[in-house]
Amino acid sequence: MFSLTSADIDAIRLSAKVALAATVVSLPFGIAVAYVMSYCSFRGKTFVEVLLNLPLTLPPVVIGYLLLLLLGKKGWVGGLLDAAGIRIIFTWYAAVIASAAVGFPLLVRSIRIAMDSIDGRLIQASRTLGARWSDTLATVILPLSLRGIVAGSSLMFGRSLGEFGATIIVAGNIPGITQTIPLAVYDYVSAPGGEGAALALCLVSAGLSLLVLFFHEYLARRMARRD
Amino acid sequence: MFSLTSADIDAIRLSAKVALAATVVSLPFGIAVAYVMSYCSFRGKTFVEVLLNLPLTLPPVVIGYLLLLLLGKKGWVGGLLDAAGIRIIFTWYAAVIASAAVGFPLLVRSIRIAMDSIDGRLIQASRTLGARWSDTLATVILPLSLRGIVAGSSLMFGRSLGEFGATIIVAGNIPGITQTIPLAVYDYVSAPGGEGAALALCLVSAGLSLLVLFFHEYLARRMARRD
Amino acid sequence: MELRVRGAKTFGAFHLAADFTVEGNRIGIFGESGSGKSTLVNMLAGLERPDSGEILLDGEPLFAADRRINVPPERRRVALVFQHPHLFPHLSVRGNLLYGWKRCAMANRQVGLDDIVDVLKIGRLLDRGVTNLSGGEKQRVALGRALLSNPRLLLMDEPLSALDDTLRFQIIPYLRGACEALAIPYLFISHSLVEMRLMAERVIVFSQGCQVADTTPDALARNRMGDSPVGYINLLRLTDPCDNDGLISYAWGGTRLFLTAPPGEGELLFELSSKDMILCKKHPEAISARNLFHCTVIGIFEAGRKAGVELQCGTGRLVAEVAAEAARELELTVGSEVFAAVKASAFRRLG
Amino acid sequence: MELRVRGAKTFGAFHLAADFTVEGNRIGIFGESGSGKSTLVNMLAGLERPDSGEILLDGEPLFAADRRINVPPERRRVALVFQHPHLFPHLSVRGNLLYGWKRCAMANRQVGLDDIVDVLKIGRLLDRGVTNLSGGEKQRVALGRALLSNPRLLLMDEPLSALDDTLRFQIIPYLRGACEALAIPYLFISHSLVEMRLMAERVIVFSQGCQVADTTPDALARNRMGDSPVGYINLLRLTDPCDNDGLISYAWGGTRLFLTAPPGEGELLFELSSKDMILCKKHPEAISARNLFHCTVIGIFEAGRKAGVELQCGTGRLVAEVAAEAARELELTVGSEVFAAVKASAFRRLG
Amino acid sequence: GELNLSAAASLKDAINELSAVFVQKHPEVKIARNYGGSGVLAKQIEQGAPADLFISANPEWLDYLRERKLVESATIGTFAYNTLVFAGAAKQQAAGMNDLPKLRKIAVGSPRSVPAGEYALEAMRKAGIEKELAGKLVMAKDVREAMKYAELGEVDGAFVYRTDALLLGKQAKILFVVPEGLHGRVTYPLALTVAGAKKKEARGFLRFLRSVEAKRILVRYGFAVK
Ligand SMILES: Nc1ncnc2c1ncn2[C@@H]1O[C@H](COP(=O)(O)OP(=O)(O)OP(=O)(O)O)[C@@H](O)[C@H]1O
Ligand SMILES: Nc1ncnc2c1ncn2[C@@H]1O[C@H](COP(=O)(O)OP(=O)(O)OP(=O)(O)O)[C@@H](O)[C@H]1O
Ligand code: MOO
Ligand SMILES: [Mg+2]
Ligand SMILES: [Mg+2]
Repeated sequence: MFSLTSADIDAIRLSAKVALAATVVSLPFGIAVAYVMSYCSFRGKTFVEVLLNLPLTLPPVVIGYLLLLLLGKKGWVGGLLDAAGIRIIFTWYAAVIASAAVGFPLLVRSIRIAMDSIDGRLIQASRTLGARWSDTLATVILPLSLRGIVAGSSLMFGRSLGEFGATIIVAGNIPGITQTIPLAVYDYVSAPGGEGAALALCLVSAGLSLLVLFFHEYLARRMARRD
Repeated sequence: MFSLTSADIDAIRLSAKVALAATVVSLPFGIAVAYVMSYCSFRGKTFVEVLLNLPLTLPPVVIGYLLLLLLGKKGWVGGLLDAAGIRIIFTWYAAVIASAAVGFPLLVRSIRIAMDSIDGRLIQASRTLGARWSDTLATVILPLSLRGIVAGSSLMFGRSLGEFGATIIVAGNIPGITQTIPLAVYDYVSAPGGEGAALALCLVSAGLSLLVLFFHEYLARRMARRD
Repeated sequence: MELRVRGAKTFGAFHLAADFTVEGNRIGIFGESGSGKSTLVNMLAGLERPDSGEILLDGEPLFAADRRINVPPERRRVALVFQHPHLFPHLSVRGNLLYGWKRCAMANRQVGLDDIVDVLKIGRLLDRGVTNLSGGEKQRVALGRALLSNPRLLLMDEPLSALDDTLRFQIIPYLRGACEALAIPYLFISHSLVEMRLMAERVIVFSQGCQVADTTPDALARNRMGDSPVGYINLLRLTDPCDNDGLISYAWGGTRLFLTAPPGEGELLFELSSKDMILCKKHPEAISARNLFHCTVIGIFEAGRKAGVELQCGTGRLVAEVAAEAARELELTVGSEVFAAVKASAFRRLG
Repeated sequence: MELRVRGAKTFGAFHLAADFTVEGNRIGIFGESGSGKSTLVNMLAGLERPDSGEILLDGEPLFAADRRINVPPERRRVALVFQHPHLFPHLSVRGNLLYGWKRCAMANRQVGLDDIVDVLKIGRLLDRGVTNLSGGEKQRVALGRALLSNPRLLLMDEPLSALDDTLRFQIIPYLRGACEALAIPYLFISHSLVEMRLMAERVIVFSQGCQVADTTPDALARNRMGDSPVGYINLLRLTDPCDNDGLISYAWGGTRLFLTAPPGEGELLFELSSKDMILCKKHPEAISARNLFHCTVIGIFEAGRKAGVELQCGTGRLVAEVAAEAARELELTVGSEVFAAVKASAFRRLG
Repeated sequence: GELNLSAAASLKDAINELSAVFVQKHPEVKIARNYGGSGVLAKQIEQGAPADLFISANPEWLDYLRERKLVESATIGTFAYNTLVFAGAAKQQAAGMNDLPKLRKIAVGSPRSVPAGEYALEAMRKAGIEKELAGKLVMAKDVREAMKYAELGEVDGAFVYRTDALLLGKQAKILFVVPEGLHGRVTYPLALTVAGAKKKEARGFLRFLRSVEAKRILVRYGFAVK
């Protein structure tokens, strides 16, 4: 019904790669941050809280600009990397970073909701049975917040698949290199008569997130408490 | 330090209004959908699941176009409303609908994580004490998923404050009428020398979400299990 | 109350097959761990759907597989006290207690908050949350919550196991009394034979998913000593309490009984197990038992290794049990005169 | 083991002030609901931080407010069986059981899975998840999990209240034996005086946050005899059963007792309530009670309206209870000789 | 009465001033302005969004509406012209199209969605350097973004409109004007919509836009008017 051009296929491959990379890279940080926010109390927690929510509240365009300023040649990080010969802007790494920035609050929030609902007695039980906090984290807290981790990851993956505003600014819209599905779709719908191709790409995108969803359900079912 | 023009103040007022309205309007639906997805099993559940996640996965631009097609004069819904003399496109209602569409998956997911972690025995207890399912929903399930509801609402509020891609398409970018903070910020950053004003608006936006966050924390603390 | 249960339920390797009819208001369910007791009460409360069969409460079907009837839990008016308290964490103790009460039709509200609070000794907890209550405090609140819902049938799944003896035996008479006064029949699950004897008039014994006996708590107690004879609970209606040098004396059968139980109003119902009576051929001159009746044997029946002895004491009648060997030795026959010794503490007040 | 606890903790209106030192390996904690028992064990396990004071286990400080020592729970090697099982829902029964075992240094692993599984009768559950276990099954797994962690001190907070009597009294000797064999000292919280007497050699009694007594389980039982509807429970270890004309006779205290209970292997544990004994000054010549001991009074204690009478019967000792009035009337004093009559059916086998 | 404008985003500043001047003369008129990409605007109009006057950044989208009979053919005209230039850091050595292959990165508007990008690509094709530049192009969402890249030094230069380049800060300047012959003329067409043609105010505003006064303002913003 719809035919995909090779550029489209590049976009699909890239989108999947970016979304996956953003999710995988963010996961450990997301878990760590959620753990700290759920179980530790420290000065300036509110400030961290605000910082964590900022990427959600700011328009993606702004995030894009901020990342551009940060990662650009003259930026703090970009300057250092530039000195080391590494360029981020206009590469697919930039798309990963943009997606990660935009999706991070979603990931952390999901994991926190799950962690907050773990029965504290179970944690205490594992401690009295000789588990250190890191051990308890790995063998009790993480398995019991798996639902939230999986849900958060799939939110993040989905959001990454749809991320447009920040990506187009830091990664550019370079076909075959940084043009993800949303950017390609934007291009299509901006020209008269591109609707069909745009729809095809959207369907693929929905299919990808469906895949992740099934994987999610599968995991949820596997870890469902046994009889 | 920064001075806000009257158009900026309009944008701020409008953004707050839109984000609040989107959150408030979506909340009952979000709760209902989360409840159904958590506690009922029916044919086609997977399909609904996919549908629910779609707005997350699709680029906001696409959502904007789809809403435009739906709510436009020739669209299903828009046609009906047009016959009734109601226009949605280019009004702040359109901005509310766009924000609601984009934030809905976040809301539902947060509430679901919370609902899934309610001890089934409590629900059973309330049933045996004479509560019908609607009563149980109101007096047990909702209070116990309040954390998730509040978290979801603040995610949704934050996302609404930052929503750009879908809003600009269905609501247009009309200063004083549909120009929300992200649209104004976009206008500023795309013109040279507008960075200061853009930054000011972003700070206001962050401030708004901070307010919601404090409200959230306050609620969370108030409903924290008492001694 | 008449309860008819015919239902099967399979969980993996575990198979429950209940098929019994009980009448009465104080039913006990007894059985080893994992025998299906909790599963049974869940089915009665409507929380677990039987695979097949039917459940009738006073003739009204709560569940009937063939007629596709499955009354939802909230319309059964069957309250359940779980093995664990399962209190609502977002409500205060008061909120928990009143949860069922508020949902109970005005006409059925026979028991109120104040009555319950006193008996369960939870007055000072009322405005607290439930999360940090001690184990026993939680269980008492759960009990109060179920009672305040004024149910038609109360199911209790080991409700007292978290309580200390003093509290337990303070609560039991009330629990039983309240249920009797309000005509709330109950099903009581317990591992404790003492509790069972105090709470139940009839016991269904479960083992591996099947009821293996339908008996009395007393018989069950003897059964568990490996003995089969049927016990007998003497019911005595005592009147006119007088304080009598530390003991209370009551009028009964033309004589006076001495009890340790505190006095009460009007006619009081006590039970005396046939186990708690010792028979002597001659008057034992100095005996610690505070009650010594001179009785006439009016009947003897065999019950396994034991003999049941029906006695006429004044105008009252009592049944005692003795070892068969003792019956021979004492040459008990109809018409023999014997002395029956009963300790002041052997009488148990009902209600 | 020597345990020194001096610690205070305040929760709103509740104030715990513990200050005691116990030596011994089998310590009981007894107290009414809400008296602070669970709070105490939480402090010992390191789950609740005392507001002040110190906790020393065998001289080693686990907590010392002034020295800012607060050993984290996992390094205390103090295992805790909670009032509720709190099993890990994501692990199988086996996974739960082995959780602590895997975290225990090789050198300390003295007890293994197989030993535990047999005794707790949970072999067929090993590969199941824990969510749908019955109440008793869960509690047994929790007990096994704690034992398998091979702790230096085992805290048990009403661990047996979800178990039926048979299982309970089967588990008790093992639990005690295992702890003794492995030299695991324990602190045992229970509401049951019988459990306490079987498990503890010394009891700390709590009331409203303070220890009010440091006593033996036996003394405690006597103390509370007056309030308890079941009286003081004498525990008898009987041996050498012989069938004896319908009854079973057992050897005890240099004499033989006649019981209706069927014979069993080895030494058997029975309970006899002080309420089931009747004392006579003179030999009642023909009496239905199958056991008549000639005893010497070796002690009398008051218990409310009743008197407890300690008797020496051959080499055995028993406690009977009589109305205070009866004690006077029978002129019971230390050294008096009395006859104690006990029915064959009054003995109850434990386990 | 009320007047609804839908105009390409790059015209924002000029139109803001134009409408301010018009409203001064006709205080009874209120003008609501909606700026966006031409495609978005066209689709909004197609779906019944209130618009009386449509100013597009390229003829395609106006044609799109004309085909659908949503604009009054008689009112179609040209609003203004623009000029494609190449802007970059002041120190950059690029004086013509043939110097471009020496540069490392060049920003253009995404050709499918940004008319300026399309013109730029056409110019590169005609100049015969399309292949050489293939890996060096960064496709920006719009002209302003391309300019921003140049300003920040992320790219060596960008194809932008003269009107945009005039707003550049000190970091960048116009390096050269792309020769007219290399691409079609950059035209902003305009038309009244069917609804707008019926409005007196709309016809009045259209007349004003064609006035000398309006053209003077447009020239000040860097547009060409003939
Ligand atoms: N949903 C379930 N899935 C699988 N097995 C179950 C389920 N519910 C109960 N069982 C099993 O059925 C058996 C009976 O359980 P039930 O809870 O009725 O026992 P119980 O008599 O109440 O025992 P206890 O005295 O220990 O509470 C147990 O072996 C239990 O593990
Ligand atoms: N975190 C807390 N906050 C407030 N009150 C508490 C907290 N923990 C315990 N309490 C109160 O302290 C008292 C002692 O509680 P604890 O759990 O130690 O009692 P317990 O002796 O174990 O009782 P039970 O036999 O009923 O389990 C109770 O009244 C309880 O409500
Ligand atoms: O809301 Mo966005 O800027 O289209 O990702
Ligand atoms: Mg059970
Ligand atoms: Mg406790």
